[in-house]
Amino acid sequence: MKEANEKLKKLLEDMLVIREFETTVQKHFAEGEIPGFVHLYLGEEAVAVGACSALTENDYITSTHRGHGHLLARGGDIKKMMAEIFGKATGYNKGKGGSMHIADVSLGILGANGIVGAGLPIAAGSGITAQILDTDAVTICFFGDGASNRGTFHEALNMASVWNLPVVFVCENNMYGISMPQYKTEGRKGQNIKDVSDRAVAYGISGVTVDGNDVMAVNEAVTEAVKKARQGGGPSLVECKTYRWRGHFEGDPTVYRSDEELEQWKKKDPIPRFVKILKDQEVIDDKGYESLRSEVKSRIDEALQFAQDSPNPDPSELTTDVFYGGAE
Amino acid sequence: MKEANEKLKKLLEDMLVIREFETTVQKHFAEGEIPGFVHLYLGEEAVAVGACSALTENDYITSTHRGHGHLLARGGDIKKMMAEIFGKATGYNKGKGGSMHIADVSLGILGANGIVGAGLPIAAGSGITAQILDTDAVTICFFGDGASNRGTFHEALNMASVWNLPVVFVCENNMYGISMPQYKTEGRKGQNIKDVSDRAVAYGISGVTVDGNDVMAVNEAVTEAVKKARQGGGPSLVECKTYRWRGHFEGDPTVYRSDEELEQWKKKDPIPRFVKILKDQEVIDDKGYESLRSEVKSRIDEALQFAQDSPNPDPSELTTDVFYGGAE
Amino acid sequence: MKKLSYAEALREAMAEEMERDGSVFIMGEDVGIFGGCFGVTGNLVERFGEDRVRDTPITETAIVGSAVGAAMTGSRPVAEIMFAGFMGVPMDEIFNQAAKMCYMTGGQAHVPMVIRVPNGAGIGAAAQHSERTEAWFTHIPGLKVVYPSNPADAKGLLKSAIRDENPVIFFEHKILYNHTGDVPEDKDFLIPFGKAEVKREGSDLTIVATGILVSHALTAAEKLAEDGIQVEVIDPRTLVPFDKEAVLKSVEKTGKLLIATEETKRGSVASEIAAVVAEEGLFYLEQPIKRVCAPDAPVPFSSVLEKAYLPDSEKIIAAVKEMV
Amino acid sequence: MKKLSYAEALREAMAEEMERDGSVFIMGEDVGIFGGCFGVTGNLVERFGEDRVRDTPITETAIVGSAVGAAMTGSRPVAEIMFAGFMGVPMDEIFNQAAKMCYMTGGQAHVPMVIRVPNGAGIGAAAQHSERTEAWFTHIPGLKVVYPSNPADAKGLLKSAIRDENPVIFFEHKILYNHTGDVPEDKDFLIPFGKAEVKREGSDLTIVATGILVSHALTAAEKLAEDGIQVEVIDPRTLVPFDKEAVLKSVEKTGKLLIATEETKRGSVASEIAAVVAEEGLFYLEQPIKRVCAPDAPVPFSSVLEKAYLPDSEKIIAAVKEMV
Ligand SMILES: Cc1ncc(C[n+]2csc(CCOP(=O)(O)OP(=O)(O)O)c2C)c(N)n1
Ligand SMILES: Cc1ncc(C[n+]2csc(CCOP(=O)(O)OP(=O)(O)O)c2C)c(N)n1
Ligand SMILES: [Mg+2]
Ligand SMILES: [Mg+2]
Repeated sequence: MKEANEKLKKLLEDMLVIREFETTVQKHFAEGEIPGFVHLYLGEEAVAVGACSALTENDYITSTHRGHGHLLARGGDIKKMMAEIFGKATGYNKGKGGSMHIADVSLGILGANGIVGAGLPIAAGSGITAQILDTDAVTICFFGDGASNRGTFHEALNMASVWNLPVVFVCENNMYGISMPQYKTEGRKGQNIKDVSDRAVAYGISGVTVDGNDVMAVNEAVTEAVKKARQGGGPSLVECKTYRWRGHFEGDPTVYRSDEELEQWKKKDPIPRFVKILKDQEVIDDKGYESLRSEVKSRIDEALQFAQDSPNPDPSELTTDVFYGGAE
Repeated sequence: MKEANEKLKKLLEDMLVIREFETTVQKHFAEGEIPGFVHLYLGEEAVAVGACSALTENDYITSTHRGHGHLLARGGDIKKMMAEIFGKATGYNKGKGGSMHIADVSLGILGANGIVGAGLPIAAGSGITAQILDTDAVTICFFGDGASNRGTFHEALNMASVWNLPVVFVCENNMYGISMPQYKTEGRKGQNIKDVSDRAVAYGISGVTVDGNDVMAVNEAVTEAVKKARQGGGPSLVECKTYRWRGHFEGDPTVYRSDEELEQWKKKDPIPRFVKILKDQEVIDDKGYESLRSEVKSRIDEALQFAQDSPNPDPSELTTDVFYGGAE
Repeated sequence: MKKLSYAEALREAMAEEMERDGSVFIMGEDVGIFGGCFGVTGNLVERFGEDRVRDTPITETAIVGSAVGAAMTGSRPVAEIMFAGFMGVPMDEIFNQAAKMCYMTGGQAHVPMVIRVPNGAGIGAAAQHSERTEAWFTHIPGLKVVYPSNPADAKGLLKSAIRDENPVIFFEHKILYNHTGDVPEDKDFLIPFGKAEVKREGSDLTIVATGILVSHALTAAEKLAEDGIQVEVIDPRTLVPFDKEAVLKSVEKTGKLLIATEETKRGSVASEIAAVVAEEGLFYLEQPIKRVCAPDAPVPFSSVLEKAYLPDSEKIIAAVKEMV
Repeated sequence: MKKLSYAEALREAMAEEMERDGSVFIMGEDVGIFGGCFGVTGNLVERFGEDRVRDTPITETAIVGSAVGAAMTGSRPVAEIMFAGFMGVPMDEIFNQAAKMCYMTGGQAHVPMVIRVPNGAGIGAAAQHSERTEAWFTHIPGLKVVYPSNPADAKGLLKSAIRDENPVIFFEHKILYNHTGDVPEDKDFLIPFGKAEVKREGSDLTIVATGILVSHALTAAEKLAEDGIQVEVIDPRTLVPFDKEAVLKSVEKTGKLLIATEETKRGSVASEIAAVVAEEGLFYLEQPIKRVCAPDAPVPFSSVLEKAYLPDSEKIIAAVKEMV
């Protein structure tokens, strides 16, 4: 019981960490402290947290351009993350990757990818290794609704299916790929089907759609898919319907969607929804929630400080890491 | 009535032309008169003939590496075809293309393609032109079961669906992509689904599977899909189950399949099946059939003679046609 | 003449050609209501409608593959691929379809299409959104490759590209988008392919530069002039066809050649230009050729590293001073 | 030593490495029971089973993309892409994933994988099955690019490639597959990357040749020797890393450089080699550099045209005679 409650609290904490982290990044991007493109995960916290909590230490994930949430949910070091996003030498990627490529490979994160849909075949490959080296590792592949229209989606799911690979394909359907709606009854749309999970049929694998703003629902569906994969049951497709609160990237004026739509989705904020459940189940009370929040907040502030105080990479780093183990 | 019979006879004649043409190519490839790769259409005649007979003059098709049958069914000039396969200056492509790239663009053939699956997006593009120029042209895209595993299949069908393009995707499921079975309950397989047409669901379009060795069945299904496309009803996927009698290319020892399997399929030879129907319906009698065959045979012999007597391209042709309308 | 930004000049070129020819249409990701990732297509969807300004799904392979089919059947697509670093995705459709269709069919078919490609680094976009991929396409027979360095050239070259009967890969540099300049208003203002422009005359050394490096080269030339070094700056404008004669003529005069491009050095367009001169102008050279390019590494995220990575006027000046 | 064909030497290299290291596996189209389109994998599936010799669907993008994921997680894929002309299909996975993963992650990840690629023309396979695409990959930082010209090199280089911790694009020439030669049997016979081999010594002119052109260059050298012209023939063996020193040393001795590759000339590896010498060995050159390559056109089908298209010993001899 107590343990179960701790697990529930951890889910909440992880979502709060993402919420705080992203809010902080948003603020400092606006202040011009962060170069390049930043794609925030605000509003989608339940997907990464619900999915990653279904994994064990030796498992793998592939991430995307919107990857902060995945890394945090997988237990990433907040300081190294913030430093990377600031382009500092102390960052995960020594400042060479930035927001779009931030990853902790030691946590089984196979890169955050700036190429939409690139993670799907990579995840299949991770599944191949599990067969070649005969491990029981499972790989979760995060990808968006927009990515499901790329050829890589088709080829990766087909390969995973014919080889029965231990991969769970988790689609973050946040309703848009930049300005393109995933589906609409008329007008511009990315695809002519309501649910991305309908595509599972094309590969003879199971596909389900869940409420992506319900962390428990996500966790349940992904846990089942992971179990199946680990037992040799092959790949699955789990679609999580959610919504991004911010523009596609910071600076996007979001002319392609209505404020009403956004407000509707904000009402479905995954955090208060989950807090209410925890309170009803007396897993947490107001005081406990507040102290958790402020504790999270101070960890993020610390990370921010660390990032701001960290040095830039030395120019000598420019041509290192082109090849592993030194020069050509 | 009479007209209907003529149409039926034309279907038979077209199948016979393909059968004779390919048999002749097979023989002369074996004799070393033809360079490169040759992929024969023997056994699959009903697909090209049934499908192309559903089109009008202004329509388009995209062809494949196994394209002789498509071009013949579309009304290609047998002499220019044979000459091209022999690499002669009098060929359709001036001897620059050969078997894999043979095409008559004036007949609306958008190239025969050596890249598996490359025709699918090209067909979608032809559909876009119909919308831009507001014509009622329909495009048939021929592709194989193996091609349906390529990303181009996914992206082209998705694009055709969201834009409601007038394209009919005709899958020639001949059970193999080189040595890879399209589907098997166990072991190596190209995909984990029995019918390629199951993939239509993933794009919200209609998909059907027909007997690809029954020229009438193919014609019926494709005619309906063409009608729908012409009327603005969008794309369809029509799968035709058939079998290639020869190896993937001439010279393939076909170690990956059994003689029994081949024999079973030869029993379903589309030509005798159709001849029987025409005889039962008294559209044709033995004499008529024999004279048709010998007439076809002599046309092919003539084409062969033409190809053999034709000159090779002049070396000066080497760098022409790199750019349309002359040099850079 | 009117002042336009490079992005506005490109938009005006597309608008004029779409007005002139109803078979011209645009397709790409977020080119409609979003106006394009770099705002180049802007409001064109309002002017020409969703049928002629087509927002595609995320589907680069189908964008280029369908452009080939559209071009073969009588329309004239202008496709946008959002970043030059994504050009590997539709590479097969460019290489095996667009570029070869005319030759493979013995001249029966042709493919009048344009692919517009935002090229280059300098905005902190890191390794997958900062590439310069023009060299790949110069190595593909059957393609024309264009790379304007200023607003007027952007307009005149894009109009020529849209009217060309062959596939054209049209590179645009992200940093140039908001550079402004005088642009002719003549609706038939066309810049012919294969004609380099001498952007600055000089007798001491020849700099051949492409894209954004033309600006850097001109800045360098001004500074060098203060030290009495007169540099000639040549902008080929089109990489294929390439105006070999203009370069050889200049090198014959100056005896020294520096080639400045933003590309990674190995296998670059800069290498090709050096090879051509080493073959056809060797005896003009009084000094070894120098290539001022980026190092053979992906583009780093950190602004400090990105600056160290990119060739600029200082690096050009330093190289020139080693040569004269 | 034993006599093996180039194809057999490649197969032996794979077999030995798979014996040695259980994490090495093969994947590609028809590499199993079919034995590979050119018979290179042959009977390996019988020896190692379908788990380690994986027949894939027609899915080049997933072949390379999954190879990257497999390599990042501890196995060592050896992928076959059936023809060099298909390398545009998985280009993004090679360029944005395999080549950049180590750099983008700041050295956290690495990608020990090999892509084997049958390269080149000469079998009447026409425009889409005869390409030479090595130049693209030399322009991609983070890749090593290998191109053996004989059976012994094929074995030693492929074994080194499989043991390398970085992505290697391994080009094989179709015509060489049945060339035979002596091949060392030592299970640790490795040829280091970045070491060129002088295949023939000579003092009058340097020929740098790659792949099949090494054979043609040696044939030409024999004939030229009859006329008293002593040509030095250098085979770089690996294009990245490239043994610049070996080439410069030879050119310093001979004063003349001819570069012979089967590529289309513009933007070729031949161009890069010319550029390097024009930068670092200009004063050694007594004559303009010459590139003997294919014309900038797709490969024609007709045997007559294909012969006219391809560089060979006659064309090398003619070019040499213009230089000495
Ligand atoms: C191959 C490729 N095409 C286009 C882009 C540009 N791009 C970056 S993110 C994005 C939208 C992705 O949509 P989705 O997959 O739904 O993910 P989301 O951003 O909604 O989380 C696009 C088009 C890219 N990075 N890679
Ligand atoms: C992109 C690509 N990959 C691989 C090949 C090699 N190849 C030529 S035909 C073929 C099999 C095609 O199978 P299918 O689509 O079923 O057509 P079929 O040959 O059975 O008619 C393959 C793998 C190719 N030409 N193009
Ligand atoms: Mg989305
Ligand atoms: Mg097939």
